[in-house]
Amino acid sequence: MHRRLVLKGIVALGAIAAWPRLLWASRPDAAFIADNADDAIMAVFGQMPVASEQIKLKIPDIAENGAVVPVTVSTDLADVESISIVVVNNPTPFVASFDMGPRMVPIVSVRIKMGQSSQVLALVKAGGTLYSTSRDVKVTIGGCGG
Amino acid sequence: MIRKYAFVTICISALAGCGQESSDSDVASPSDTFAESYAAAEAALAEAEANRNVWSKTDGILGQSKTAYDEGRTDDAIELANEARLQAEMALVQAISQKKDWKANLVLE
Amino acid sequence: MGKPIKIRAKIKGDFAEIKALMPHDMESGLRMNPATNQPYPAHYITDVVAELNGEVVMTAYWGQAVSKNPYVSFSIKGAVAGDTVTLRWNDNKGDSSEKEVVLK
Amino acid sequence: MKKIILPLCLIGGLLCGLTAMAGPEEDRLAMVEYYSDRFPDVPLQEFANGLYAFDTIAREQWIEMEDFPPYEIAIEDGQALFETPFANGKSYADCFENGGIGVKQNYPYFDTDAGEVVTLELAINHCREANGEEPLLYMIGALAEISAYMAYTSRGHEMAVKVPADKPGAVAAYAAGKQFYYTRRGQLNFACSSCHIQSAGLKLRADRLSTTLGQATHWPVYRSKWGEIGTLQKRFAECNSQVWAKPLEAQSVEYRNLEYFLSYISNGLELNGPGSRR
Repeated sequence: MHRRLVLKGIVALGAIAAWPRLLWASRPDAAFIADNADDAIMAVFGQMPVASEQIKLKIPDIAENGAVVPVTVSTDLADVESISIVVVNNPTPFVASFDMGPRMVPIVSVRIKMGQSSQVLALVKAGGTLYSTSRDVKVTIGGCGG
Repeated sequence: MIRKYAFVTICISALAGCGQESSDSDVASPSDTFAESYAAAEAALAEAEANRNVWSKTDGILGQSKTAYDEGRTDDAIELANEARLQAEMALVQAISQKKDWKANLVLE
Repeated sequence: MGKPIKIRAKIKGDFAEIKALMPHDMESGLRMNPATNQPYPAHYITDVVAELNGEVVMTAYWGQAVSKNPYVSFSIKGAVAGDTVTLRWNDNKGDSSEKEVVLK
Repeated sequence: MKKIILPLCLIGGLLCGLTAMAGPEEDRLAMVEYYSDRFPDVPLQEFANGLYAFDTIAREQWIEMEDFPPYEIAIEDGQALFETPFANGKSYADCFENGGIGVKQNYPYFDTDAGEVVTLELAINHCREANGEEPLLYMIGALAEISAYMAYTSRGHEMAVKVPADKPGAVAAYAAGKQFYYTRRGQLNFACSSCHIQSAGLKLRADRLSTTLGQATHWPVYRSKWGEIGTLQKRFAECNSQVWAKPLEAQSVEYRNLEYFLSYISNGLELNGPGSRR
């Protein structure tokens, strides 16, 4: 156990040298408590996104159950640094952010909660610029669901 | 369709019965009336329970009746107890009538 | 110690696709407990770290709106058979879980 | 089918007189015919997938869920529970045919000695009690997980529930389950059949109603709405609540008979549990 920890420390040092960005990356807590999308985005990125057609946001138009909405974000943009998901009408809209190292293929899937119908944003930070695309998702009230 | 009508009629007669009960109670004190209404509701509920068909809101309404009484809202308490009794009686009517009438729902035979 | 992560890893040409399921309540802190009329306390995964052979390749930051028993899928370039992928999460109560798989 | 049965009845006289109602196999075939007519594009086995057999938007998300479904956690936990010996050194495997592996298709069955329907969940608790262990709660938790594991080992087997015609108790239990399915209950005055036969495939608010055929193949189920795995009888309780009827107790005689009827109707379909639903 101890040896493992030491080993990890060494590896981590290596990673710092190779990839300084991760050193300062930490959880953007302010974004997760912001109650509107713009504040959350500014809190993380310090800039508002520009629309891009090079981002693909795969999410159902009508969500089967707001508690579990499958989302996949992928992009053709180069030098991707992060992929984030924002549900505009959620009480705290900032859902998740993935810091992507250079070894990552720029695609992530995750299942998210949506409190109500909403615009959903996929944000991609690439080469220092923030890009986005959006989709409107309808969350229905379940009846039976057998 | 006819069956649905019959069901509604039964419900209405149950309602009528309920109205009668409250006019009887003009002479009794409110708390006696509550005790009677509550006991009647409990009895009706027990009978529905014995027939394995209770409506889902009834227990809650009876609970609300008890709370209202404890809080001194006796009129509300009586009204709620009567509502619970009415529901229990209708559930009983439903259970008994469906013991024969369920066959009407057989669409595939 | 949190419940173990379930990982499925598959090499697909020049990248490895990792899919993971993380048993966790992901309690938002907004859901009411009908018995007490108080919300259930928030309990959710705050960050997820993926490593390839001990090197961090992705760090994810999550809020309360990731679904219960979170599912995540991502892909790592140039990963080959024999490489080790490690996935670890931490939650807001200081709990964590870690799972390692060797690519085949 | 009726054409054949009728002359038989005339010949059989008394024997058929006892069962003036259609028998289980007739019921099942009538269901198959009814739903096949109603959903001509849906292959028979697809009915085991409930509303996803005909709701394409919901199906897409369901397939995505099934890619790495949350019930896998329950299967794994259930297997661990299943394989953990009791205090007396025996285990669940000792209680079941074939060590409990791949047997769910035979449940529920009618236990002639006890004179009652035995569901898989009841059998699991009987097993515990026979070995000096406390019974588990019936709708969720450890019992549902053990059931999920046993269901998983039974995938691909065809549902093979038996209602022996020479066992009046079994026939009566089936008939009682059938009667329950067609009995109006609750303040909304609905029978199971009101939704799932007459209105199958139609929308109830945002959901399409599943067909009776296939309703018993995929349990226990991880429902996103529940956020956990639950048994078929948990669903019965939920359906009853949805028509504003106070649910009966899980594993009550009524619910076991109902499960017996429903499971028989799914005979011939392959088991596909545990399942995930919205």
